[in-house]
Amino acid sequence: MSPTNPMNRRKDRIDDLAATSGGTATLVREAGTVDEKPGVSLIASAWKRLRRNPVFLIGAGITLLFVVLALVSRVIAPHDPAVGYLIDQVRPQSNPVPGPQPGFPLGADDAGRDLLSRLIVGSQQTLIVGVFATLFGLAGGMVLGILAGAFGGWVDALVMRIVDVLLSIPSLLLAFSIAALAARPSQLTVIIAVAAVQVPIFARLLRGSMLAQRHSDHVLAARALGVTERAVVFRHMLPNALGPVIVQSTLVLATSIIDAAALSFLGLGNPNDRQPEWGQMLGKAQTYIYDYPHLAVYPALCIIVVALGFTLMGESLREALDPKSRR
Amino acid sequence: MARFIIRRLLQMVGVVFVLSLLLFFWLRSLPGGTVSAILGERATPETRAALTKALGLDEPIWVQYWKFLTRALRGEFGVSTGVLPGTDAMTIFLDRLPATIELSFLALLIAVVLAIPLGYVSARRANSPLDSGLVVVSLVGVAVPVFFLAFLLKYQLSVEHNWFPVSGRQDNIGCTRVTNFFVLDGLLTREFDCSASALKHLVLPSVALATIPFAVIYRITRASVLDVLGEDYVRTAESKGLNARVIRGRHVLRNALLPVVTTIGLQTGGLLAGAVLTEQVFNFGGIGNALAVAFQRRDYPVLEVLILAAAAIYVIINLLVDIAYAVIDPRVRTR
Amino acid sequence: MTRKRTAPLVLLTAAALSMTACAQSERDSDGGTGASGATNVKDTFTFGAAGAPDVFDPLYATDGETFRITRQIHSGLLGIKPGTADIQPELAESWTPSEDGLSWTFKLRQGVKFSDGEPFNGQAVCDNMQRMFEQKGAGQTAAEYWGYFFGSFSDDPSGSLYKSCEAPDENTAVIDVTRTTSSFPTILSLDSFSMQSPKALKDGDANNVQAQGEGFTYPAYSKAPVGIGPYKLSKYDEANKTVTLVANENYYGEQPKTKTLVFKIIPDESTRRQELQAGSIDGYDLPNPVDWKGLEDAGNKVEVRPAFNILYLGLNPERNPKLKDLKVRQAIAYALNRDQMVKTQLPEGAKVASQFMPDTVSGYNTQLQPYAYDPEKAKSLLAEAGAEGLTLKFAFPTEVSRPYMPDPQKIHAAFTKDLEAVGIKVEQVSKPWNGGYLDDVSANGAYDMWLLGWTGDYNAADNFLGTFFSNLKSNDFHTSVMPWGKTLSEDLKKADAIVDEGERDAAYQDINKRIAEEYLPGIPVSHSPPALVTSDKVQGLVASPLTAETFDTVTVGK
Amino acid sequence: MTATATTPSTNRHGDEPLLSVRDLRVTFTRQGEEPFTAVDGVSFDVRPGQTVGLVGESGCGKSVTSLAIMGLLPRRGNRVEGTATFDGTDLLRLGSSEMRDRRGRDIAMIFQDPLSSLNPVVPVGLQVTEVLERHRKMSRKAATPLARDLLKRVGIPDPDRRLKDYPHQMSGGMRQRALIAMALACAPRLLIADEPTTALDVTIQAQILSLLKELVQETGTALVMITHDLGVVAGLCDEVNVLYGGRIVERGGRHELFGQPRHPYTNGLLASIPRLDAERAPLTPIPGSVSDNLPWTSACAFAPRCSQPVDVCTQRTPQLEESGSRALRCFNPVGGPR
Repeated sequence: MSPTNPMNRRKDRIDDLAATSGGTATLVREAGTVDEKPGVSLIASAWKRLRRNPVFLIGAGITLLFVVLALVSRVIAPHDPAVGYLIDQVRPQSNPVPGPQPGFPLGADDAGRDLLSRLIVGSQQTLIVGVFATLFGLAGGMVLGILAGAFGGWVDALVMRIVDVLLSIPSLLLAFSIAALAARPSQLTVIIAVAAVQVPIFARLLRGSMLAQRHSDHVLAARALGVTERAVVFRHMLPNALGPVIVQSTLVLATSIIDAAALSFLGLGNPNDRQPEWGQMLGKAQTYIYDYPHLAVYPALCIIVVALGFTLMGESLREALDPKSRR
Repeated sequence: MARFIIRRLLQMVGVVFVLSLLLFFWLRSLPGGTVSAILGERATPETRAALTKALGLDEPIWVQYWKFLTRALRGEFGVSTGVLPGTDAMTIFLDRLPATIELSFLALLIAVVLAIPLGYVSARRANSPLDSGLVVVSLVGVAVPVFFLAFLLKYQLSVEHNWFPVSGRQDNIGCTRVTNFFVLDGLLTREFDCSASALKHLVLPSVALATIPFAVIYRITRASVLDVLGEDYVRTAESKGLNARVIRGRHVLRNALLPVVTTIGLQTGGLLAGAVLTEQVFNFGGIGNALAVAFQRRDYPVLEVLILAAAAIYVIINLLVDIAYAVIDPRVRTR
Repeated sequence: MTRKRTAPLVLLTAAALSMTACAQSERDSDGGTGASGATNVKDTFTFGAAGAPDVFDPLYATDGETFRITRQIHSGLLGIKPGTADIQPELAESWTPSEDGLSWTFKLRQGVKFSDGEPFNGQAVCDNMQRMFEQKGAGQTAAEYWGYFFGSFSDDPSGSLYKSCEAPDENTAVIDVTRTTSSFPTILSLDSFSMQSPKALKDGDANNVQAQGEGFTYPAYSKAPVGIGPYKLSKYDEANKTVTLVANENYYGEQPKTKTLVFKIIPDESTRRQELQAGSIDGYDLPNPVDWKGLEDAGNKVEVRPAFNILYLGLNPERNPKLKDLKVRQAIAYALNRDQMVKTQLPEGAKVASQFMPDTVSGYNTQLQPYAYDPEKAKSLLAEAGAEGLTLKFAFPTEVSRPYMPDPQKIHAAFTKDLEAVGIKVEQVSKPWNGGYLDDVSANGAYDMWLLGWTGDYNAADNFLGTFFSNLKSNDFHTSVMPWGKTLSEDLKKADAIVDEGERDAAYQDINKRIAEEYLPGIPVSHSPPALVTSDKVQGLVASPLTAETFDTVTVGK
Repeated sequence: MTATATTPSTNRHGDEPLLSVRDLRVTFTRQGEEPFTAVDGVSFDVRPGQTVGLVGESGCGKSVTSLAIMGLLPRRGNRVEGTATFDGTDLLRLGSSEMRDRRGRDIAMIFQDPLSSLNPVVPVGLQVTEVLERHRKMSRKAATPLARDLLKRVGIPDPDRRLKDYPHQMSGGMRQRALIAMALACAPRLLIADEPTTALDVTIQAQILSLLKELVQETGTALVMITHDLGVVAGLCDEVNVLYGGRIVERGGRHELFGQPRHPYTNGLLASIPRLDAERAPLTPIPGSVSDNLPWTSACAFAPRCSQPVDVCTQRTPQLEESGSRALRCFNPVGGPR
């Protein structure tokens, strides 16, 4: 089906109208029955909707800006974020945080390092924390989820008990515990702590959608045709189960960044601040929050905007991909 | 039903047991810990050895675990070494629990009371400016780090304007303690100023703590109401010409609130984690505060008890949610 | 920006506000429990404490927050002169040694009663000394200060400084010691060795400390202490995290100016400041240097105490043999821009250290100058020693802030930069303070170089130098692998045993010189003055260099 | 079959239409989008006691027509034009509360999927009594025996027990019976049934249809039957309207229409039904789908799928031409022009 065909456009419009006018179930059903290839048209129409959805566009715009900033941050940052250029101005009592001045538009932090550069370069570590926490969480969840979802039976039961144990601790509390009990705190322990929270969530999600796939017609058909179990899992079940996982990942990116900040706030973050990271900057600004709130407000705003960007993107993706929410 | 509850409780015991095992061995494998937390700079090899021996930390780890387990079965979970040295960790947990319950309850109350009506209105007026505005607020609410929000609230309303107390649970006005639920105690002992003071101390922390549950419950309510509004049975109800009130209550809300109940349950469990941050900002003497101190001082017994208790509470809350779900959803109840 | 951002939140809380608005009036009344005689002063002094007290029996106390409270309800034979680190008579009016310096006769103040009305006399002194000496089992570990300062307990008298005690009459106590040391009787001024009511100790089963699991359980007495002090414990409200003390009517001295003393436990630094600003506490200890100016601008009084501490860089020549070379150690000293670190990170009044003790301690060598900042010299020394490309595993603690070290990470970062500037490679390591840092420094010797410090307990050189270097077998600096390690240890012990003060001071001055110039087992960094802040309404508080204030002279204006 | 005189309260004459739909047009609008007309000038009459069928494929606008008459279209995002006069009042101009008063009392509706159309968390009994409470102003207690009678009347066994049942505890056929009971609770004069049997098993379908037929005859209720199933129409309807692409393309009495279909679409629909009595006639499905439609404004929407198109079909809009009881919208009807 080609998007240039005017008749196809019309059909899509029916879909859309049914979806967006808050129409009734009948409208959806009438429109839905003309879909010949539901899978393709779901993704295609999702993309069509997304393209026009301002919420998605804003979210994606913020995300894109953030990623680009993280990639080029080293180049565009006016100064080295690790060098205390203004250290000699720092006096703990009279001038703990040098203010804005030529070349340093936002001033410096308490070690005389350029605040603007730290904010810019901070995007990099922030992205790293977010992405790796999500990836680790996803990887862990995937191993468990695939084991459970693909094989079912006692494997499923065993894996889900493990997941239950993990899930039995309130999410952030698990992260706190892991970070607090890490032998040597570092960026990695922060990432692991934040990722651990996501493992059971991803595991559940994958298992759920894999189980749904297990009983779906195309998987049964593949089995009936004698496709090997491995191929069934990886070629037929996994790809189709990934939709919700992608959505969840986008949302997790946002929470990872916020959770990392919470760890720093409790003093459980990465103690080494040569490489700036927004959550760490916010956590460490506690000391100055009374007299020099800008030290906290800037990274906080960055975190809020980026988290909002990921959330907006994730939520609109979820809406677009979830056939149920299409009305 | 009874069998279901018993099975779930047994499962909980299993989960807590496995968790205790994991925690115990993990904690013992860590460097530092109790001995260095107690001795500090003054530690000498002799005092260190003496303390290690006195605390039985030189015994094989499985012996230590066996001792821990037998003590735990007697209700002795070990003595705090950092939060409140010398006090049984379980006692600390029980003493602090009321504070966190008070805080969480109020936070949840605020969240639910605001989120459900707003979520409903939002869904009824989907895509209106009001709806869009509320959705944005809820998304921002999730994006703002809780502790930062808590700090802003404190800074603006307590420090700048002095409308609310900065921290703590109550002014030091000589209140009688009965249950350690300060608001309740004031009512029980007729020291109403105590209740008022406790309430005033609760406002900001609970508002801060309420933001995330509010945002989540609001969004689930909105989505759920939207879903239900599109359901055939609502159209059926409309086709019967029923009153708007009956349709809203009996046909829309009664169905739409089913997923909301689950969400509220999940959020209740999650409040404990938020409470760590909120209680820390407001120096609110609850479990979260104790946990933060225990983290910092490596108070392992307290950590163990608090984490295990948190897990148990979480599981129990989930069980209650399942039961509640069964009670309100006839499809589950009458299966 | 902040203001704008919170606008909707203000709205959000409006509903909650109206809910409690009716209670507004009560909150503003002053928090006291009874009417005060004077009209223009409050009858309550509320102090923001950074942590909860562990016990109220000072023998088992170890941390500053606990001692701050026990100090108000207990006193020892010797006291500290307000505003100094020097001893003065307290429960003992005078003390005289026998000729060999092994027997000390204490003349006791007369007419003194414990807060339960029991009389204080010679027998009470000996009961107390014996009680401390005869600690058993877990009690020995819990009585950390006794173990540290007196060596050992009755079950192992060979290691003990304390020998015996007699009370020839009501007003006299004779304490025998096993050796002469500059520390005795000065250590009797320590809060841990305060005098407590023998009857109450017995009734409260005070020695019944048990190890349980990882911690100790304390007897009932530890929550109901009976001592001699201007105040006595009224209530420890664990749920609301407040400790309330009230005037002790049996106190021999002047009654405290303010009848009620409340300690509000607020672990978070910025919250303490906000509470002070909001008027709900009247003062707190150890304000962050960053806040000093803001606090003063807001009309509070920041009392800066003389520095009685030392921050140093420890070196471990055993782990990294290159550090055995004095030239390498000196190169490190020259490489560090300690002046800049002190100026940019420590409060005003902080000084670069030339030796391992502050200048208030007798035995301080005024002739010594700190190693200057001279990266060129550092480089050439490294070259001479053939140690170019030296790599050091340099550690700092996290999750901690000490008076001598407000932000270890920042200090570490500054020094790392300095070291890298002269070509020393730095392997950065950190561990949580309670999460293994101290073990790694002391027991494991896991680092080449590390940040640590010490706050003095009382005015004696031995309390600093002895702590660091006396124990040859095991000290953090691993001096045993150095040729001079044994000499240093022995000289320190000899100096400590000198009875004559002048001679003793001279000996310590000499040792300080040798440590700085010939040994350099570590790099002394700085002395940092701790501060105390009170609202402008607080009068009569005398700051102590030992951070050991008593609050009985305080008045709080309305 | 014309109105049989068993109508209890309304003694109207058969010639006076009970519902008269004129030029009904429903347009869905959405910001920044071309409006889409789902129902495009539909007119038909329903006389008391008459059964009228609206037939067509999915997406032809038959359901939207019924929802528009019932006032059940979403409040925003659509425009409804034309008139639907019921008992002298234009339903499309009624305020929402006035419409609410009529729905369930004068006009009732039955939907396609009985499971999703019943509230899962409310007992079936209450879902019946609530109609009576609303329109008859009865107490629930008073309404309960009536509800039981209703359930019994629609053929639900053991109605006392079933009153307390939840929808998921019932079978599909029983659920549809319950829905019918709700619709007939207040003895409405018009009943709109939107594909009432589509979701049911074939055996149940027949039962439900005969029940409907029986009830309609018994009470004299007029019925608008919306379906894609010509079999249903054949067994039930007095008059049939065939819709395509939002417009009526052919209308006629049941016998005329089935006996002599004129529109190629109608013809195609009939040809695609397997027939036992004409074994040798091949099954001929209509090629293509609704998505191949052309716009009515400049062509015949059905032209691309038509079995006998002529040039003019893609150039001009065919008009609905009435002749007697029949109407037809086609340039080249089956059997040649008349």
